[in-house]
Amino acid sequence: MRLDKTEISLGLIALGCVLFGFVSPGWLIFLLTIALAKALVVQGVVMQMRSGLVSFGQGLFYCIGGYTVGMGGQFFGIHDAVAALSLGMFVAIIIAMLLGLLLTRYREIFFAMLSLAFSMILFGILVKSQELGSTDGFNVHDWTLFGWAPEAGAGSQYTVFTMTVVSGLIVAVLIHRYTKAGIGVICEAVRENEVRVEYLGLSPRWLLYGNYVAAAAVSALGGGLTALATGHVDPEMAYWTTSGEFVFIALLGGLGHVAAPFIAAIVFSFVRTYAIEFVPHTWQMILGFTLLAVIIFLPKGLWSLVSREKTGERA
Amino acid sequence: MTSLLAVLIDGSIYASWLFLVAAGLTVIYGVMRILNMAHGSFYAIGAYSAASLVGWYFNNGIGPAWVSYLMLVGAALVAGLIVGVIIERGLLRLMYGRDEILMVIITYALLLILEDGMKIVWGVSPYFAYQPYSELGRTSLGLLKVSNYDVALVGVSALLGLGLWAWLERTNQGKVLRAVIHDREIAVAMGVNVKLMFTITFVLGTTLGALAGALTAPAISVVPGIGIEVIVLAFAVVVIGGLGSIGGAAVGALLVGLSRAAAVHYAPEFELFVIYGVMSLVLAFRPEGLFGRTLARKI
Amino acid sequence: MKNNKSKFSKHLVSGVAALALAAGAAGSASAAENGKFRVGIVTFLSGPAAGPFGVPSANAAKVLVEELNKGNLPAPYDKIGINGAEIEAVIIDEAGGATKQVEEYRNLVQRQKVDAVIGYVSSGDCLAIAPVAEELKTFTIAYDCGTPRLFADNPDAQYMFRTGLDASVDNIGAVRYLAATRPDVTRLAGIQQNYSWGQDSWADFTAAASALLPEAEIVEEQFPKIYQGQYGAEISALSVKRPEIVHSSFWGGDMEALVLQANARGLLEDATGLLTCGEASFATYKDQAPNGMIIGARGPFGQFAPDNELNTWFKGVYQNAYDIEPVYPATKMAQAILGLKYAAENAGVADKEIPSAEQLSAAMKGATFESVSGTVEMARGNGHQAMQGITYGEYHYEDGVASIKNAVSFDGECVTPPEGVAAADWIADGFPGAKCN
Amino acid sequence: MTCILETRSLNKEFGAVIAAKDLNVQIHKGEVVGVIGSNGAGKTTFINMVTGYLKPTRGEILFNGKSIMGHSPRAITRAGMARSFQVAQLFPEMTVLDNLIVALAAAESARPSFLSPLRSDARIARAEEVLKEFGVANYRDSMVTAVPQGARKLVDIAMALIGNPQMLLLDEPTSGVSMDEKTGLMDTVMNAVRQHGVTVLFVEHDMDVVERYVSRVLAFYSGEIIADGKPAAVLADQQVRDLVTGHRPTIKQGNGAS
Repeated sequence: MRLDKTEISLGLIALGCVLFGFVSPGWLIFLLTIALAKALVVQGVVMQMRSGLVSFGQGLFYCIGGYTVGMGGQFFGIHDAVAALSLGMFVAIIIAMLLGLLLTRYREIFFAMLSLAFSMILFGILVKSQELGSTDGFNVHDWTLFGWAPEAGAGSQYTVFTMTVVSGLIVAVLIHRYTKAGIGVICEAVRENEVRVEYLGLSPRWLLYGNYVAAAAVSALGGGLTALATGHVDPEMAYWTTSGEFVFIALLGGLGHVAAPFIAAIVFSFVRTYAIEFVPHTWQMILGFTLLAVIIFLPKGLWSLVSREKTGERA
Repeated sequence: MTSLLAVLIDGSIYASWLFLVAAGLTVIYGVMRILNMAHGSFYAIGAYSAASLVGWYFNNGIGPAWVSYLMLVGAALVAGLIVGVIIERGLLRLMYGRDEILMVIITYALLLILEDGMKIVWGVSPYFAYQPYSELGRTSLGLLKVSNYDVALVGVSALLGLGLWAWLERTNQGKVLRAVIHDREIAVAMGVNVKLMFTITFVLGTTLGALAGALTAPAISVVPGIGIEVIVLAFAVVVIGGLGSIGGAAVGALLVGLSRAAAVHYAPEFELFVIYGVMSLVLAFRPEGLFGRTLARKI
Repeated sequence: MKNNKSKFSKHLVSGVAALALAAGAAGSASAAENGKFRVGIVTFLSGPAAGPFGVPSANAAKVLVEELNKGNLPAPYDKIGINGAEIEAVIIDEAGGATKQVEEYRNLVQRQKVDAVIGYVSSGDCLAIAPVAEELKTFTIAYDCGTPRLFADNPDAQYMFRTGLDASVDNIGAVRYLAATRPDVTRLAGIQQNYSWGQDSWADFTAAASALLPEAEIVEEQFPKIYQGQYGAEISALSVKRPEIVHSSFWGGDMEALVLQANARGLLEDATGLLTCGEASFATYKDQAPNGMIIGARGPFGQFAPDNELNTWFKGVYQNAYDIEPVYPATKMAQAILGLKYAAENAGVADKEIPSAEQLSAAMKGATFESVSGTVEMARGNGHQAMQGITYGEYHYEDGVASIKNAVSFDGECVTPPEGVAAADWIADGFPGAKCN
Repeated sequence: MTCILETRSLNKEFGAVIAAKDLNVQIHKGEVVGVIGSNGAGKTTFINMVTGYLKPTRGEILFNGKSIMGHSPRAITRAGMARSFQVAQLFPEMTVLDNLIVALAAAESARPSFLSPLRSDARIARAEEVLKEFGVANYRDSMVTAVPQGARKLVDIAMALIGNPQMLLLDEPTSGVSMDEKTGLMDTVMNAVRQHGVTVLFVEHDMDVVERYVSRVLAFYSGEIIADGKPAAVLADQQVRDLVTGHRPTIKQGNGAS
């Protein structure tokens, strides 16, 4: 397997992040862990945006990933983090394969609204489930990694951080390849001209279906990692405003590059954290103006700052 | 029997409220192709304006109670007009022609801004304007007691729906608007001032949203976040009815209103899912909503 | 796509490096070691819980910190600040969900370097924070959240304390109030918000009712969505079942809307309302709530707080500052701050010295301290959970003045399960060991 | 001659409007058939029905002897019938080369790969070859939105042809192209088509173009075929002259083609 330059840079940066974790304060590690885990969910949103669909319900898979990891440990005795994360992705794939059958019939606003509705249905089910703590959710703890239990506190925090960075790296490399592979490029083609894709003998619906399922798996991984990092899951993960946040970050980064969602998620976390600290009463307004500014001045997202001089560049 | 009657009454009251909330949303979408996420904030602004004005009126104990009903409507009209014009002229105008989905996100940003903006203007303490609500009294139907204000709201909502329909179908301006809905390019070619029509539509939409809030204000406690709760409901109603269709919004509101009332009386455990259930079911069989139009692409 | 690769990777590396640097710089910017006692205060500043809970609490914290720093409190709290050290409060918003709160909690502790955290109205936030408090070894007081799971799920908690009561106390107390004042009621109904709080409240209430009011039956229960605001159909469904008592754990705007609508439609004339959180809106009901409606304050707080010297003083400064009497969330915040002050000043450290989290925890565990609500015993949850009595009473409004009538108080031992017993089991077994007077 | 495409009593109604009435057409392998008719005569409706975009109200469509009624456009494309469009249907945010590579990859497999790169050397080479064949190699790396209309039409047709179909339907290949470009464009297209040995049916308004390239003409009028035969004969038909072509002075350039 040959690595191209982007993949090598991603690997180096991931290594840098892991090393940076040794010297960085705890709150920063946590912020980065959550930001990177959320960025994985955003990758799912971006994958669909490339194919022309905007999901206002990606929180569905974020929540499924988180709850599967939590329930795996709580009820089914699956304490190994990798096994639990894989199970989360598996469950997300199964659900996505079912929902995708219906959702891929829709485009634009209808897709957005229907994906939102499904996410809200999960929210409703979880709120009704008193065994799962209803709106309070439950805590996720006592997980291990290949039989090794990281010490509580800084040790486990650093372990989750490293796991998130490594997962982020693997997903980034895969998505980087995916976007250049047949399915990635043809999904973009579906966005640009669905009729033509149909007349080339391909089924836009099944392409979008495959893409939807793949995006669900990536988002569930992000949800699972978030659950491990915060040590808690609750139905809010499936609420529509959570999904709105993912769309926000996706736009902030832009579709230009596989690294964009990661950078956008980190920037978003910083903006929000400092907005909450300095203007605790009006931090949402700051976020709103940031979003407007991005749409008006950086319609291709933060990534266009990086790629500005590269005219004509396509991702 | 009583509960069947109750379902019908509660259902129509809730439906009329849903229609009030959804009408502005669907008008804006129909003409401008903007699914306005900030619609709930207009609702909240209307509620706050009305509640603070009516609250002030009664706290100072001046004048008869009927004036307060005019104040409700007046507050909504003024608030909707001001906010609508500012947002349409100041922000949306710069964005026309962008992707439909991007417009959704722009209005999402607007929602974040307006929610905090309201907090700056009105604070977080509750506002009340209950006098117009209690003033009208209630009617007893056996065990069931119905608030006259709620019943009046059904009438207001029906009148408003008819008015909107008449305006669209019977006036010249309505015809022009329908031309814009039908085919924007041809409308422009025919010399329609689309920009002006957009301003009128948007302001109409925000005013309808504010009016919904103002008319609801007497029955609730006006607190931060009431707008957020309304958006998803209004979206569902509009999507069920078919985006951009006034009649669709009315039917969607009735459908959701009656099924929710039925759930509350007969199967409370499903109440939480009713609205999304109805929406998924309708869309599964009619992807464009009940009254939506399928636009085949010309190739 | 072609010769941009090398440039691109440079950009990527430099971008991330710049970000990391910025983050590092930001991290080192705060770290206050200025001899002040830094307290993180977390409560709702936005969203629907801000008006009824968050803002009164934040206001109470502000005025109390100000007065503490001037040394204006009556004894035993007349020492300046906390243990002589000036208090610096960092107030942040609780809105945004548990994941965000965990992040903000870590920021408070690790970046802002607070010495203690007081906060959390939402049970979900409390449950998410508890293990993190243990992990970061930070003295933390939950001042309002009501979930009984807080210490049930975290039995080994060292650093987490709660100075408010849990929700089962509210509902056991509510049933005891009914049994004491209306022992003949037979038709009970309930309307709860459809989330943990409402579900748990209703479960405790119905269980306690079947033990203490054996003649009563549940004729209707409704669970509307939280923040729904319109209860037309629910009020009809309740009305047609002709209940005598309508129990609700609603709070804030939902509760006020319910009272408005149910009153206008006659439900609250035909049935008596019982609102476990009713006191929080004491000042806003005016004539919109019927006389005789039963309200609670989730403990001896707000209108139900006793007339001791501390409370009289607190009501005075609060009213001076905000022109309104403190409601129960304000009292509870004051109680948490006083608890922290008590722990710090009894931790056995020198004057002006800031005790460690371990010292604070040791001093707080099982402590008995004086508060605006009377004497607080940290007598449950292994010494981490406060035990106090609870009071219910009837709302009355005459000639423009609201008041409480027929208030009945129950001792802590009467409404609180013994140590280590879950509320549900205690109720099911018929309240063994309850001491009521 | 074997029959490649056959329609039997094909009807299409849009409400009260009859867009196709009892169309019975047989196209044989290797033919180049021109379809003429005024606007609204039902030419594009015919193509849209045959390629699965519109569902006929009644009738039968056979491709290589098998019914393709109710098949989706992609199934019909995979069966070997490709088409081009009145307005070129391209991927506007891609280069000309990428447009062709996508078309090529689509032709190779209905299941695109998840991880191996789309732009393989083999595909690039093949796409470049086709670009050369169509004379648009100089636009290789331009965004399709930046190339002239004529070149866009050529790319559109090249995308249809790169999958080696048995039959090609061209919907007004010269519409939107300036008069002096038309002949060059059609020469390029017909050369490529001949090399691939593809059966062609095309809709065209320009009678000069029709006469020059087709072996047979179908004349449509209000949903019906009013004439079918050699170009010279059809164009000379009085009914066709009255209803379709109008009264042209004389035939200018020789007598039809191929």
